[in-house]
Amino acid sequence: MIRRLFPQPWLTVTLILTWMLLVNGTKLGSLVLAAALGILIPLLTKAYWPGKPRVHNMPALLAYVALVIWDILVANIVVARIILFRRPDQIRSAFIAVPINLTTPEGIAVLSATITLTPGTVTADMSACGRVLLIHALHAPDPAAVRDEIKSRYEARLQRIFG
Amino acid sequence: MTIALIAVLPFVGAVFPGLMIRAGRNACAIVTGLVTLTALILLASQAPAVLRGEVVHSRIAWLPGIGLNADFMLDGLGLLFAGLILTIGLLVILYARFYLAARDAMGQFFTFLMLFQGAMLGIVLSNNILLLLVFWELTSLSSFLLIGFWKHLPESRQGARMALVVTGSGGLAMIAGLLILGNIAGSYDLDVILSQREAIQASDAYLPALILILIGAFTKSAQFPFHFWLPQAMAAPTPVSAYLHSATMVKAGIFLMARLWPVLAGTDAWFYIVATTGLVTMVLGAVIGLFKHDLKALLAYSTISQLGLITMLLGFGTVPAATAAMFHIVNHATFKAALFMSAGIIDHAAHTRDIRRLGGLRKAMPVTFAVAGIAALAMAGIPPLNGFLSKEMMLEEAAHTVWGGNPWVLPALATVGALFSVAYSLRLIAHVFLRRAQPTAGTQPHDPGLGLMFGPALLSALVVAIGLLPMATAAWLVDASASAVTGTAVTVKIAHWHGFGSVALWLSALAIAGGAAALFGFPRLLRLWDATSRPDAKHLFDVAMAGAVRAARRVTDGAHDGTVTRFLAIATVVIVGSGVWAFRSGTHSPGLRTATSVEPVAVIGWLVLMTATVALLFHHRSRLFALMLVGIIGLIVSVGFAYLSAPDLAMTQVTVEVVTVLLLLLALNFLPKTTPDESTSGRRLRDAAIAAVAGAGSAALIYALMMRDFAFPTIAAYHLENAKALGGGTNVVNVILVDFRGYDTFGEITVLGIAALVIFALTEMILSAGPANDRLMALKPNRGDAGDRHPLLFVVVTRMILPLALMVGVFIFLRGHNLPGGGFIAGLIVSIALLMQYMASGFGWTAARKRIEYHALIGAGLLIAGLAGIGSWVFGAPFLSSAYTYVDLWPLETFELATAAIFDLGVFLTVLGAVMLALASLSRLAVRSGEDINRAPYDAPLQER
Amino acid sequence: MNHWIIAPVILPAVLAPLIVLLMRNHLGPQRAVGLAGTAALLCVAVGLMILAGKGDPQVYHLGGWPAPFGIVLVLDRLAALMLVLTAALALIVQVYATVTGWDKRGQHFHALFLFQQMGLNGAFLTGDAFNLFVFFEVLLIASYGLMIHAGGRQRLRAGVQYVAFNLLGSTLFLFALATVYSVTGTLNMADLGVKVAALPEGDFALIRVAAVLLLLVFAIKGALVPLHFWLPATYANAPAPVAALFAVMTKVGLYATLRFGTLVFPPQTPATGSMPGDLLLPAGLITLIVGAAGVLGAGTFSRLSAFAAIASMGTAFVAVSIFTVPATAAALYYVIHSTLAIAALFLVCDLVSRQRDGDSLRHALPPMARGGMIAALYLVTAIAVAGLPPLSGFLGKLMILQAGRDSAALIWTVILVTSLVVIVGLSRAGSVMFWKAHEASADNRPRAVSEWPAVACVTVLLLLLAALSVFGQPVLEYTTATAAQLYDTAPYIAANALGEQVAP
Amino acid sequence: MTALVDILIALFLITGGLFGLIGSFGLWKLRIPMQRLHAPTKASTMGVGTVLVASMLDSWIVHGQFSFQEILILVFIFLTAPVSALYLAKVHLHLTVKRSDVPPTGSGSDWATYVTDDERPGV
Amino acid sequence: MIMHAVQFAIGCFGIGLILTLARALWAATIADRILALDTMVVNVIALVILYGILSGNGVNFEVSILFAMTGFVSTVAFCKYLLRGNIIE
Amino acid sequence: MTRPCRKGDTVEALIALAVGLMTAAGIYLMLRQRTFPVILGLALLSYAVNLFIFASGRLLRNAPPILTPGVTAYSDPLTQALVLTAIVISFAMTALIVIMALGAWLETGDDRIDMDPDP
Ligand code: NA
Ligand code: NA
Repeated sequence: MIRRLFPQPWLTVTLILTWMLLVNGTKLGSLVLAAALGILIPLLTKAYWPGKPRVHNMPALLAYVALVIWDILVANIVVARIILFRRPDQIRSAFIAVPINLTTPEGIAVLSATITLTPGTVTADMSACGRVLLIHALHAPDPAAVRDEIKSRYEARLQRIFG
Repeated sequence: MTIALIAVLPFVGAVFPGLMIRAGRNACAIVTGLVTLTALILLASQAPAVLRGEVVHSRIAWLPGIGLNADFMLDGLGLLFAGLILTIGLLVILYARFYLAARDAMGQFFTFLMLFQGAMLGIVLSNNILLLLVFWELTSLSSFLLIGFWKHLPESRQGARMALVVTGSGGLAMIAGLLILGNIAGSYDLDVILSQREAIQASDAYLPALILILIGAFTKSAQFPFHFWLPQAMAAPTPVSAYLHSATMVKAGIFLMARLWPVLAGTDAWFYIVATTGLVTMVLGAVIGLFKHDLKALLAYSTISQLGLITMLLGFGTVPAATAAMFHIVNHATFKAALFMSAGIIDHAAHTRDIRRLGGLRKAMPVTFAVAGIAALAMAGIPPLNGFLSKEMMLEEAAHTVWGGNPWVLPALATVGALFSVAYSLRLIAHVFLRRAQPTAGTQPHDPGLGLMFGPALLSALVVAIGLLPMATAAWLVDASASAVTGTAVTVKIAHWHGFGSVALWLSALAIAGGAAALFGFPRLLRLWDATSRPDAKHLFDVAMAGAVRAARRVTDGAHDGTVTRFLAIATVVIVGSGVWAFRSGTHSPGLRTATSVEPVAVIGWLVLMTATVALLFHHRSRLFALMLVGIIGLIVSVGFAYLSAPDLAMTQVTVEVVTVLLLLLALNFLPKTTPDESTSGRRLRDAAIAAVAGAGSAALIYALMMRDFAFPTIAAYHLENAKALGGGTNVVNVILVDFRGYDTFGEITVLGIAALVIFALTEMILSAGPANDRLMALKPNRGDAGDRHPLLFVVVTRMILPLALMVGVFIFLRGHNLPGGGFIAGLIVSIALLMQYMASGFGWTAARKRIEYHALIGAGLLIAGLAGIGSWVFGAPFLSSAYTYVDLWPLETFELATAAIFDLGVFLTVLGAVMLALASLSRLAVRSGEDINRAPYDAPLQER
Repeated sequence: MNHWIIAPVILPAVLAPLIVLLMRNHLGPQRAVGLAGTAALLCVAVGLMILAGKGDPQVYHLGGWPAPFGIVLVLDRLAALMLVLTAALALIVQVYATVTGWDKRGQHFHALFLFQQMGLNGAFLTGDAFNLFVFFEVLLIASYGLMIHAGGRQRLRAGVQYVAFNLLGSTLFLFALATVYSVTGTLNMADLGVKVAALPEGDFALIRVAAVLLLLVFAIKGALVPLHFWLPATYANAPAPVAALFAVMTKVGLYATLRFGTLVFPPQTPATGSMPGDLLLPAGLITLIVGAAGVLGAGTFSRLSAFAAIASMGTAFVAVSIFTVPATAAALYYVIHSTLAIAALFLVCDLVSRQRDGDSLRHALPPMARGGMIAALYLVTAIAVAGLPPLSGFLGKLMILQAGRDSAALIWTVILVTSLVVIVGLSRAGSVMFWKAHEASADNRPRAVSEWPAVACVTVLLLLLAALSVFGQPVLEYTTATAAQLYDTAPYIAANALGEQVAP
Repeated sequence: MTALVDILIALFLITGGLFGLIGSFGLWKLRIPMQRLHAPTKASTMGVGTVLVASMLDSWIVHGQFSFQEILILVFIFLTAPVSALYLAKVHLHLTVKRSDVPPTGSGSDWATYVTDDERPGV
Repeated sequence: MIMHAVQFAIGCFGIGLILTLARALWAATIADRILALDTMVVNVIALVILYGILSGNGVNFEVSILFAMTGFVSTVAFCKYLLRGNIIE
Repeated sequence: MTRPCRKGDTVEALIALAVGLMTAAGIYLMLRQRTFPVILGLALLSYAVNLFIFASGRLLRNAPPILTPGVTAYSDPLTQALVLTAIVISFAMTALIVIMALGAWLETGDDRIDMDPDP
């Protein structure tokens, strides 16, 4: 019953949060409406989200987000430096194949997004079987190191989160 | 009412032949005849009064607003003509019964004939010139139908058309003439008009009216130079020739001249135009007639000539001449109808009408010989037959008429005309009957039965009777009609002998002798005739016609050749030109508004916009790039809206923009990817010039408008003032959309809904069997295209965005009344979110999960919007009246409940349904073109848990 | 406020979505509801006509908002007349489309048909300039759908042209409306009448621009040369019943011209003066000439019919351009006539071409089954179209000639000469289609199709024309009263109750 | 305090502006198409993010009212940027990158972009 | 000070806007054009937000979020068109 | 915000020029021979006219017609509402002409907008 009413409880929470962001306030009335929408909308859209993504470790997810934000901040400066100061012919770009162990679509998606958002790398493609990501690194004199960092710094954490 | 009844009876009777033809040809003819007979009897019942000098009237108001009434009158002139029409009509019906072949559609024939009869009676009985016009044109029409009766013959069709064109155009001229006449007289009633001779002849408009009316009369009565249609009309069945083209219809012009004689005649203009035309026609017709080998053509030219004679008499403008004209009308009707019918008999019997192949019929067809011989002698004006009497009168009048100060011209030429009349009449008798049978003649001809013979025989008998006893048989009718024409009591004295002092006698003798001599020397004359080149009126007509048609085709095929780009160019030039003209022809005071200062950021945006627009002009042939540039332009325009205090506009613009781009991309998938470079530089220059002028015009206009203040306080002030208090919202734009001008929005979403329906219908059409579908099936899309239709990352992100976007949609919808947003933008946002879903996971997968038909969304949306409007009726308020209230409902804070929100919901649903239906329809085309339907949301083989 | 005034818009606006919502896959109910809807519209229109005949214009304040701030509908004699004309024609044409099966050759015919009527009725009723634009668009977009109904290559390509041309027209309309608003600050037509008349002289140039642009918009709709180019391809390629219905569409342009020319830019208004008439007269005359030439030169019957439609618009606009009560009365009479006559012509065209593979006039096609009957219908229709007596076309032209006597030399010459050209064109066409056909071999058996219901529809149209002729006087009286009402703008403006609160 | 906050906000704004400029500048500076992909997906995103934070701070501290809506924009941009980048990269792979420059997957199946419809199993 | 910073940022993003437009017009590959377009939208969003700070009203927030949403959709659509021809398959 | 400006230095002038250029470009594209550029041209024309309508209500910066206590100056809400209506309608029309052009192309394999003359 509860499962049927809340097919994706985290989505419901997110939506309620979103609504509060939208209306820019915390009035009770808004909360009631937000709750109603938070229940209604997942019911409407659940057909388009057939799998049941399960987050095993919520704190780990939050920690992951914090990590990524930090990485974005730091690495942006790196990229800015490359763009501004490095001579074009000194930029060592490379395609890197990164085999992955993640199996859930959400996990893979988050990993791909992370790779793109953290500066210096872009997820360029995935193998047809879904087990290898193609990464393009803006400046990677040592491609293997990049691959290893992705696997250790992000994928390992995500495996803990999405299982 | 009897008079009106007489005119109406044939029209009623026109219905019967068509119906009775199933009962047999006899029944058909009898009914037709009975109707005519009834009308004749009715006419006879009125005759005594008319002969006493009374004018019988019947009046029915029809369109008094324009002076057109069904007013009829019967006077002597009418009696003469109506009598002719009905009497000869009766004989023609009898004749036609036996003349028409079994394969001819007799019912149709008699129907047309009765239509004609009614129209003709209408002309002669009208007491209203507009009514007369009505009947006048009807005779042209029915004549057209009757000439074209043998529709398989090209000459019938051509003859019919020519007759229609000539008499029709005359009729149109006459409309103008009669309208002018009516304007001068202040009435279209003949009574009134005929009493205003002085006013009419003194008017400046007299001459144009006269000329226009005469064009009508001359065309109808085949007067030179409009005579050429009549010989062509001989393609009609002979009863038609006898009836319309000799006895009655061609005399309509004569009738009109006679009818208006009291007010139009008597001026120099009248004399010189009418008498001269008549004279020329008489001579010319007679000369040409002599050399015609087709029996009916000879008769046609003789008719032209005789009509010329009558016209000339009317043109003299004197009472005796008019009287003679009346008498000749009667005589001509009798002998010419008899001759035409005889010609038809000969044609039937000998299977040819070619005089050169005829001969010796005196023995083979003695009765016909007698009948036709008498009629032809009358036509020649041989005493004591009736033709002699009237021709004598004509020569007498001609002899006393001075033309252009010269007393000889008229009598001389009239005698020439008479001479040739004698010649062709004698030729007819001699060549057809008297000379030996020609070797080329095929079958053995013989006299027909009584059915065919009765009509001509009776007419020939009349020829003789009138000839012998004119005072007893015809004088009363001539008196009555001549009195009616001239407006003075006429008592005619018709005699065979006026003594040797009569000029006419000598002229007559001269004509007969000369005619006989001409016949004697005919072969030599014929050679001479054949050797002279002369303008052929028919040929000239055909050339003119062909030229007109060619010119017309230049209009249809040349100017309207489907080159819409030229049409648009013309339209643009006209629009800009008119606008400039309108501006320059009015006073303009420059605006005094303070301009808005500009900030650098605005200049940057403006530069981007201008650059992108110019770039679009140069790169438009690369379609994808062009689309991107349009996207940039749209983006900047919407930022501009935001910058200039129009957030609602910005939101609408940008969302509509992206949907449009998606739509165009979907279409571009099938269309060519580039536009070929096919304009010449000249053309590009032309288009650029047009575009530049249009652009300059619009820029100047908006600048002039922006820089001035409104001339009056705007209605928008009211909207700003009352949006909150009366409309319950603070977003005034939204309050206008759903309330002040909700009706506009209602129409607008209807447009959107219809567009989607049409797109759907068109998709169905393309997908159903046909060349489009074949082309679709033949397309092999995606060969060599990249793989990965549905990348996993996109799919997962879309899953997260969809609920968020729905949330945003609801938010935008709910707050729209007070802050930027509303049903329309919300509908677009939700559409875009759904479209994203389609793009991410594909058509098949997404459509399979769709719960509601988009059709239903549109229908429901429009209905909800409509019903929200209708709902106000319950409260006695007008359509789309709104109400709002504040509701306190724990635990919610006070919120507003407005009926306008229901209307906005309708807007939302319609927009959503329409956008989705439109794009889904386009996607279906791609599915049809051989795409496989995806069953998984993404291509990577991962397991969803 | 009388709610019936809005019924001609609401009824189709509700029925059409209902059809889409509930019966989009069932032709039978579609037909039933569609026809019933149109019949009901006719009844409503007749009722409104009676209502309008009783006196001054009646105003419907939408949403209860006072004019000029909200949108109003105004029912006057002219509006009522156009409503009745539209509904009557629509009913006949819709029955024709149903009995001939035209309606099942594509999707959504009846819904679009109702929407088309909604657009037309809305345009005739509205008293608001921008709302006129909106309903122009409603009727246009429905017409796009109807025009390409049943598909086909030529039809689609012609459809694209039609839409493209009209999009230019719609854009122009917006330019014009923005200019109008920008000068006067109002959109209500009655208010515009008041404001334009009171404009300071410095605004004359700009309002003249607006007036001209508006006239051009209406000229596009009314197919006035040189803005008529969209019409031949559109009408000739549209399904015949649709083309027949379109006969009333061009009249929207004429209606709007009349409305604006009498209410907003009447001859006595200083800013625009006689400008509308000065522009319309030559345009109308040239239109008439082009239309007539087209009738003579057309290569197919359908194109001939299209050019006949253009010619009829020319004639009507000539009458409108005179801007006097008798001339306008004549114009309106002629509008009724020409709408029915042109519609009949297109239906006859359909009767002809459905038995043959085409409707060429350049070479003869085999004879038709019941060719005599069809020929007779053609004959009567041609008489009507050519303006020959005794049918109403002749009477209408007589009225126009009488009303145009002040510039007789020009108007009369053009009208009469073009009449002749049209007569020639129609007689040539008829001769080829019905007479020359018998020259062709008879063993070419025509397709046997049951035509009686279709023939009956055409006959009804022709009977209406006959009635228009026989009862010319009462009709002329109505149109005269209508014209008089148009030129007496005070009651119209008063009925709008500008600036006053609306009594519920 | 206010001055400090002002400085902070100004710092955010200046940083944002610079990042935004660098992102757009990278489009011109970088030579190889795939390299150019990095500039805007990072720097511009970063730039607009910083500006959004500044805006939030501004309305919170300067105008005294919370404005969280910016977070939503931020979330949206960060959610979508990887997808845009992925698609752009795929376009490069498909149209400009030499096949030989891309390393093998090492997993038996090719990169998804290179698997045409004909080769895809189950089609 | 904030206002000056805002003006500075506006200047940066403004120049960025011009740079991206120029890139869209003169691009080596079609993907570069799309990329430039995408970046342009981001710049525009920044400008809208900055202008909001400058003028002190927040109504343009919704405009920004719509720009973000539509910019994304068009970028993906253009790419998908280039990759597959059909953007909804 | 307003100060006396030179003629070429005003938002009004910029808007007028933008309207003019977009109109011109729209017309130029509308006169091309293929359906696609014609459609683009019509779209551009509709941008131009939307801006025209909008500007015809006069320009006012930082004055969105959202009623706010204490604020008295608002930009003209009516023209904005009119533009909204016009945008929607022109979207509907564009969508329709796009699919019609596509249908014509599929039917005939020809995307020229000019037709061959009738027989
Ligand atoms: Na809104
Ligand atoms: Na139209």
